[in-house]
Amino acid sequence: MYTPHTKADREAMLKVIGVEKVEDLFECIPSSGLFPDLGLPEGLSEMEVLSELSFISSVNETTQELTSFLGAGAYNHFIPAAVDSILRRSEFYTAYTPYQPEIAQGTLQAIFEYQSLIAALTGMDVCNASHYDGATAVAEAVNMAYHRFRERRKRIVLSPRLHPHYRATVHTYMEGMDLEIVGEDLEPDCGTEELIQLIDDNTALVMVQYPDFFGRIYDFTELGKAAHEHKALFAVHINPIALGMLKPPSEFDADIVTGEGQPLGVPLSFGGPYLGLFATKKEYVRKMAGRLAGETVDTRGQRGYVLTLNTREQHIRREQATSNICTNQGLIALASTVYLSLLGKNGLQDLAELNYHKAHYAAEQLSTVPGYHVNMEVPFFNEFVLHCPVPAAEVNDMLLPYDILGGYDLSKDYPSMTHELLVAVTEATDRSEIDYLIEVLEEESYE
Amino acid sequence: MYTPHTKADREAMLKVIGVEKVEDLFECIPSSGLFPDLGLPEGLSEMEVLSELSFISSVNETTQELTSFLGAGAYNHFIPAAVDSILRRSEFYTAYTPYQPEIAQGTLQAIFEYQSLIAALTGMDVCNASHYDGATAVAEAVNMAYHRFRERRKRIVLSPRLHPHYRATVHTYMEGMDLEIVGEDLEPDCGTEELIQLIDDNTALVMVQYPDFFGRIYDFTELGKAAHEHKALFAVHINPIALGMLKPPSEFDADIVTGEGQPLGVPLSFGGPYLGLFATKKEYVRKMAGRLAGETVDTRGQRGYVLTLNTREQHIRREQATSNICTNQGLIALASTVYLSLLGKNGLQDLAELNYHKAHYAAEQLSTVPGYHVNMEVPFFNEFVLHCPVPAAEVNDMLLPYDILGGYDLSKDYPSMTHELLVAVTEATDRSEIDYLIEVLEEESYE
Amino acid sequence: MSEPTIFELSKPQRKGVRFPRPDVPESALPEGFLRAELPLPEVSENEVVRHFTRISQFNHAVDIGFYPLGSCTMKYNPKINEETARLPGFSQLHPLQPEVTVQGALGLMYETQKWLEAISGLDAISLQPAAGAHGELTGVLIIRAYHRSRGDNQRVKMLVPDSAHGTNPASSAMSGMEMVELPSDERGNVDLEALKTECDETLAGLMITNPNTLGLFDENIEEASRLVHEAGGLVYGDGANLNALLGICRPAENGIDVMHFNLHKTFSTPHGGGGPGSGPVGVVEKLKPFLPAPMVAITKEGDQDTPPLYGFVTPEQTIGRVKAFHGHFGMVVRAFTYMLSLGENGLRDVAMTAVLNANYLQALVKDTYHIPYERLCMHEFVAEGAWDDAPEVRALDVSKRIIDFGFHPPTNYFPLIVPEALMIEPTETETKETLDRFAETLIQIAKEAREQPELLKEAPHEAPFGRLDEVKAAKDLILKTELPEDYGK
Amino acid sequence: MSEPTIFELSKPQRKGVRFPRPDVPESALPEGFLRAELPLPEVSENEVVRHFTRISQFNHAVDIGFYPLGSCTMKYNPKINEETARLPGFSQLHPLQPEVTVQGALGLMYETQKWLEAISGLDAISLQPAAGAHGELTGVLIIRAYHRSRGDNQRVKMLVPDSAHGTNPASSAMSGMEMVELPSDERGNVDLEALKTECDETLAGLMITNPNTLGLFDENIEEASRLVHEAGGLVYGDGANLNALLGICRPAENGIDVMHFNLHKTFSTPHGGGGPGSGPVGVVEKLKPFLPAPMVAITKEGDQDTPPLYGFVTPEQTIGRVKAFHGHFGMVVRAFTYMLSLGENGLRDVAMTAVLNANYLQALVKDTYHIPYERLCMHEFVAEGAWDDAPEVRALDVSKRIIDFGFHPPTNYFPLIVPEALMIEPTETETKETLDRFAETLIQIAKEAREQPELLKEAPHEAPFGRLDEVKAAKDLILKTELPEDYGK
Ligand SMILES: Cc1ncc(COP(=O)(O)O)c(C=O)c1O
Ligand SMILES: Cc1ncc(COP(=O)(O)O)c(C=O)c1O
Repeated sequence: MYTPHTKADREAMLKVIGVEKVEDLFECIPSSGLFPDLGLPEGLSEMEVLSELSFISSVNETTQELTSFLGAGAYNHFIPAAVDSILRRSEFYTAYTPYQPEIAQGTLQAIFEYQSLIAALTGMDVCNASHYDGATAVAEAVNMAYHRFRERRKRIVLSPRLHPHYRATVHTYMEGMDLEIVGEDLEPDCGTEELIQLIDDNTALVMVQYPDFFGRIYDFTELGKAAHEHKALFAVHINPIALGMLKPPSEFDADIVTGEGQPLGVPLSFGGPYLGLFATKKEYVRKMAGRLAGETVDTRGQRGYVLTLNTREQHIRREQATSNICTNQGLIALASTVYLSLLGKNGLQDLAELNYHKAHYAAEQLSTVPGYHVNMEVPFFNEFVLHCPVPAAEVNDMLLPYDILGGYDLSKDYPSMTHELLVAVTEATDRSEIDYLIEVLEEESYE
Repeated sequence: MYTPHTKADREAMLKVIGVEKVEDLFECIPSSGLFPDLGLPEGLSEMEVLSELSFISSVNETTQELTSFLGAGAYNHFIPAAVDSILRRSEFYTAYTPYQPEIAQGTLQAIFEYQSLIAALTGMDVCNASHYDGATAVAEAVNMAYHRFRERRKRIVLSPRLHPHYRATVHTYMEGMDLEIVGEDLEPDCGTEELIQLIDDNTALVMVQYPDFFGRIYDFTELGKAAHEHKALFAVHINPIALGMLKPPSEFDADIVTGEGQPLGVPLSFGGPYLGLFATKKEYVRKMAGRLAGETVDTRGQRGYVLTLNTREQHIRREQATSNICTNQGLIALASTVYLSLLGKNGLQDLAELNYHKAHYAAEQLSTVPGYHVNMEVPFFNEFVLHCPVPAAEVNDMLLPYDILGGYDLSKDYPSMTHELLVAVTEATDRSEIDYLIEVLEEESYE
Repeated sequence: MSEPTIFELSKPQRKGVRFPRPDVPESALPEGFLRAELPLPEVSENEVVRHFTRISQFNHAVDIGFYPLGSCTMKYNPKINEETARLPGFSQLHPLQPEVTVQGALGLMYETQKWLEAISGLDAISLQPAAGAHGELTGVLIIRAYHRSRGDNQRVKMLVPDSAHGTNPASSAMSGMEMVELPSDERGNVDLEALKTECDETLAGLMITNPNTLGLFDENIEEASRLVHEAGGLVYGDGANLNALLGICRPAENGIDVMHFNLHKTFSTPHGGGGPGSGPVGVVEKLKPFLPAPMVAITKEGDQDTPPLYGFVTPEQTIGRVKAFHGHFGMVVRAFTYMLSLGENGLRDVAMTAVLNANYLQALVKDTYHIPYERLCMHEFVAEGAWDDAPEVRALDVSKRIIDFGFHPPTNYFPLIVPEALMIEPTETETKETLDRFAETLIQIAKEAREQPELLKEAPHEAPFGRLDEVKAAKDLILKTELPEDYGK
Repeated sequence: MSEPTIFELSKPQRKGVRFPRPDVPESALPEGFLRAELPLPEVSENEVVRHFTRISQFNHAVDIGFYPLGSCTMKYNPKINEETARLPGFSQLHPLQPEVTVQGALGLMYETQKWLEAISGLDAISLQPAAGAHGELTGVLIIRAYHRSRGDNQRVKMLVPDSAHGTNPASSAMSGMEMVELPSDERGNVDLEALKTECDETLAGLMITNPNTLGLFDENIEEASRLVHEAGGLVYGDGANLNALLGICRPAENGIDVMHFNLHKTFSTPHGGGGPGSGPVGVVEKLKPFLPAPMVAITKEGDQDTPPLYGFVTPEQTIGRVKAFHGHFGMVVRAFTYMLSLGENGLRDVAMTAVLNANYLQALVKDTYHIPYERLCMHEFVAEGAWDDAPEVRALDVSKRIIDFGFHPPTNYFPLIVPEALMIEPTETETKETLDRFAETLIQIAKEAREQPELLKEAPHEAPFGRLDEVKAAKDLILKTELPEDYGK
């Protein structure tokens, strides 16, 4: 299909190689299974493929067609058109890792700017060129902390309100390391004091989410202090949009900041590809995994960028490397770079506040529906826990025929939270959608 | 919205200019109507604009959603994804006419290749860089012929099966020229002999369509000869897809070839922007309107291209210019260039034959429906006239609730053809869509 | 640097895009009508994409840098416009669909007409014309039809100032009018005395560009209109420079009877390397019946519960069709998107900033480049690119040297009334920093013109191509790739 | 050439994209939690777009020209894939939507699993891993879990050939395994004797790349697998080089138990300047229970009238999650589009042409560049970029000089077992003409290496940038734009 040779080409080439037919090139392969019948269909023309894929896609119901209050780690935000118009430049998307900096300054400068923007947003010193997603960034934070203490400290304190998928990923990643992972079994509603009590001198890392999985905003100053008192590292997982208004985690003296970058101009796309943000303090830069672009000059005196500190990486250090990451989320990091550049300081701040106001409006309105309740005591950002009069799954089932995705059923991860729905509201949620939800809930009252 | 100045910028700039406020720059304007209230709404954010436009667009029913047999000068063809991916390159779409060839070789080479491709397809010597659409290309052909004879020959012979919109456009364009336009009132079914009889020594141009407005294919050899016997010019308007299989009009000794380029990779877009193809013989190149790219070399010996023969154009000749065209259809010409490059010789031929076979299948099947009839005697390409048992408008009205666009009601342009529908079938029409149409017609039988 | 043509990349049997085999029985092909050869290139998709991607990089463009091409309003083309125009609900509509199936599209066209009316003060708009020149032809034909409808068949004289764009005289001529050129006065306005002498019973109208091509608001516009109207003529406004007037004043109030808009200038639709444009025409009440067909109107008023029904209508005394179907809809969607984004205040801000930018740039360079008509300018200004003490250097050389600094040169040699013209239109989307750098560049080049003129004569040095031999191109007249005899057999 | 950073383009109060004012009452912001400064740049949309457009042109890319970066399979990325992945029905799905609302997406994932099974001969596929290395970690964790499930806790030794990619040893180490390096034999195959000595009861498995990183089909693969299996170990296949084997042979039939696929290599999803990739993992029957969660399965069989119901399931003894949600769905859509386009024969044609191209290129240059393991190669080959009679020149210099001819250099210094390695993978989408030009270039450079070595040492000459100072970068460690104190206040 995409192979260009004519018959004459093929013959001329075989002659140069000195074999008779292309099949002869495979003679070193055990002949038993050679040229198997795969039982796959014939290829389709582009026109047929598009029509097939359009059909498949039309079977799905999208977040545009539905009224969606789903968040829980992936958010429906507006993406300015300029983002995709840059991503579609094939100089970016059909290049690979910038191994040859002389012909990859576009990619390298974009990475450098990405590092700069994420560092500025989080308040950290350095940021790597990305991890696969929020979950793997968190796992790499644990991995980094573990190696930081030369594998001697075995305790990892994780907040129960760190995204359940992230915690699960930590377990998978660290399975072979014999760690003691604690904190997850605390009451979902526990305070930071309870986490503080778990920190000891065997603790490598204390990690929380900000805003947390329930959307809540806590002050982690004391927690950071407590971790540092035990010389443990302190890590904070962030929602980058929230940092448009909230104090950066550097103010809690975080050693590592991770984040899910999807809200920064990346489509929901059924869960991926997303973007793992990872930043740390300068002192830990050599412990950090992932690629890094650094500023330098070329032979002509021009400012330019190269991948630097490669000696940390697997292709040099091999089994001594802390992480195996190679291909990362380059293009998605570029999306977030363009997105942050377009919004800029004021845009991101306005956006964060808009999310905040909409979520609070929704929470207040929901609290007025008989049987429903939102705890407004603890500050929250664009997501909150809705206590329902019946099991959350029932509410969701009831809402679906109205084309409403009510939220995330928390009992899936927190067995005690049977009646709790995690509701997300962003700038993409119209007031009328919120009002529609309220209307339906009132109509379908359980009282 | 898209203006970048900060307050400080603005103040510094005003100072340099030496006025106090921006309003002062407009003091030369009669103060009566200055800074009027336009009664227009406030601007919207990108997010709101997108949602508004998405809503408006969703009110329409598209040719994808409907089963469409509409053609009549605009055709629903498949467009390979690579076409738009090139058009989206802002080096192309945010540039203008290549006035400075040193920094416009991308555009210039593309025009040169466009000229080459259209010349190759039509068999003509030269092709200009485009007219607005098929209709204006036809009007410019008439205009060129008229000027070719120094405005002395006043008769223009137009086939009644030249697209009605094109003939109407000729009338509008030439309104001030006192021409005698004949042929249109012949029977819609007339033969070329009847056109031949209209040609005299006062005739500047004889013009036909190929395939004609009814989709039919005629041999115009005799007609071309007849025109030339009277020293008149002979022009043929073509459908470029049909030329994937049909003899090029050069074989009829056409002096001018025009065409509607929309089928070459241009979306239907409710009628525009489309693409006016215009080619002629080398001897008439100086009479032809529109831009032309010509090959040359630069000071470094590199092959390159420039706009050439500018002295024909309005910016040099002003009121002596034959045409006033300035902005043309650059990007659409690029679309057709990429499209033809992608399909190439075999692709275009396969496509033409595919259209042919599908249309013939549809015609044959339709002929089996009681009361309906298609004349299969005269060869046709991808469009044909369906004789219906009741007025065509009634058939269309009956089909619409089935989400079928039956075709173009010919009585709109040919009052005698009350029961005739012009039906187009392209590669984008699935066999199942044809069968569905037949099924509905059989069910809703008028017999 | 140079790249083979697509024909040179070809090799017999190579394939790009393919189509499915017929899903219907095959019919006999029409013997005697089939072509023997089809001399098109045969290239793989990969090579086609590379080819066009590579040559694209030879271009300067708005998205690459500053593009102060006077009279062309090379403003930023917002990316959201490109998205809305590609929504399937717009791009996949056949122009002949029943009106009930395209109410969204018709409504959008109707609204665009209303916005343009509000902006111009005119009473009705046709979206049909495909570009500025097409709008001019349409407008002049309307003027002609108006006079004829009143039996004023002798009104065939169209006055066109000497500063006008070439399309103005060409459009008059094309419509069968007689063109008479009017001089400009010493302030760059239309010369009222000369105008008066032409105001007789053969006067069809005046074509005027305001702001004019010197970038100046014609201070005589109202008086000129009055004179023309008094003499029974009509005033045509070339709206190419409307960017200066959005929300500042309404051309109809200055006496304009017919005007075209350039959606590809004022309303941010992209220039596409030469087009497509879109050139809607607006008219005052009395000219409405003559507008080209079809137009969009409300064919059934709506009420609280039902939206209005939109449809196409034909004005009673229409000049007819000026093209097939109904205008460059795709461009109208982009312009409408832009207008909605800006709103009333945004539109006014466009004009104010465009004028601010032009005056700022003029102020920075006016001591170095002679400005023949020095006044506060509107959205652009015209400078002379030549100096007595640099006799070898011409405006073209200045332009070519500008290329070396990463900018697109200004428009050269237009308007014709300014010798060695450099027509500079910065537009409102440029930053002060860009304007400062451009001014510095111009000042440096003026210095080089005296001290190192060869730097200018041999420029550009930094572009992918050096100066191209235009004489050779016109002499050799190679207008297509010449193919070998057996190509495509 | 160089371009300011986005921070340097900033000016306080400038705005790019804006958001609407709240359409709800505003709530009090959480005092004490608000940040004092937000040091982000402030740039207009026009300037942002220009900035990224301009820097993009500094890049070489597949769409610009030949990119024979060994081990990376830089094939053409079909444009249709980019369209299908952007269909709203795919791009606008939340990962946690109820399964009934995403049956199309789940069905597509299921079908992709089936295609990959058919291609590899493996029995089950997880689409979760995000890239090749991620797939490796997943696979090694599966091997570990398998042994532990059988009480074989002592099986912690993972054998990795010395020719392996760095991710292989790193992945073993990350999973807590002990890595033992295996030498290669004189034909570039895994050394069977060395392997035998490691086959004891601590053996967890062997990680093997086939074709290996020399571009050679490992002739010992079946014997090696047999030995490992006999010793109770499992064989992990690094599928990075699967492009050579599509429809040629099935890795499972050579004894592979676990393997990852690189959708961003073999299945044409774009490399994105470094990612995202997608690294599905396939396993034989007995390893199915250990696959990461969740996987897509048919949860209710369909019949003639109703399609099957797809849903997520958790394998019983799953190693758990390896990331959030369920894989790089956007990449899966692209790969599925590609597979549908090619079909069975098209896939086979890919492998045959990739191998033909590599052998052709190898044949053209092998007299000029030493090929340490000279055999018929598969999809790539490794040459040495150094000569005894050109002592100053290193492979890096050859690579930099290649840039001057408009090509991307091969992979340098990998595999480690070849000194001064140039690893060349042309891929199947390149024309003979391109391969010929590249071979000529390599031959010319070999000549220059002797005659004008400084041409190589100082290369590139024609790129937008000269060689960059890597030592300085590592020393200064400037990893972000340093901002003035008051930035963003
Ligand atoms: C002043 C003026 N009038 C008319 C035109 C013609 O407009 P168009 O090129 O859209 O036909 C132009 C084009 O540049 C112009 O500058
Ligand atoms: C042989 C081989 N194995 C593994 C990998 C790692 O794959 P990824 O970069 O997708 O993580 C690579 C990457 O280039 C490779 O070449």
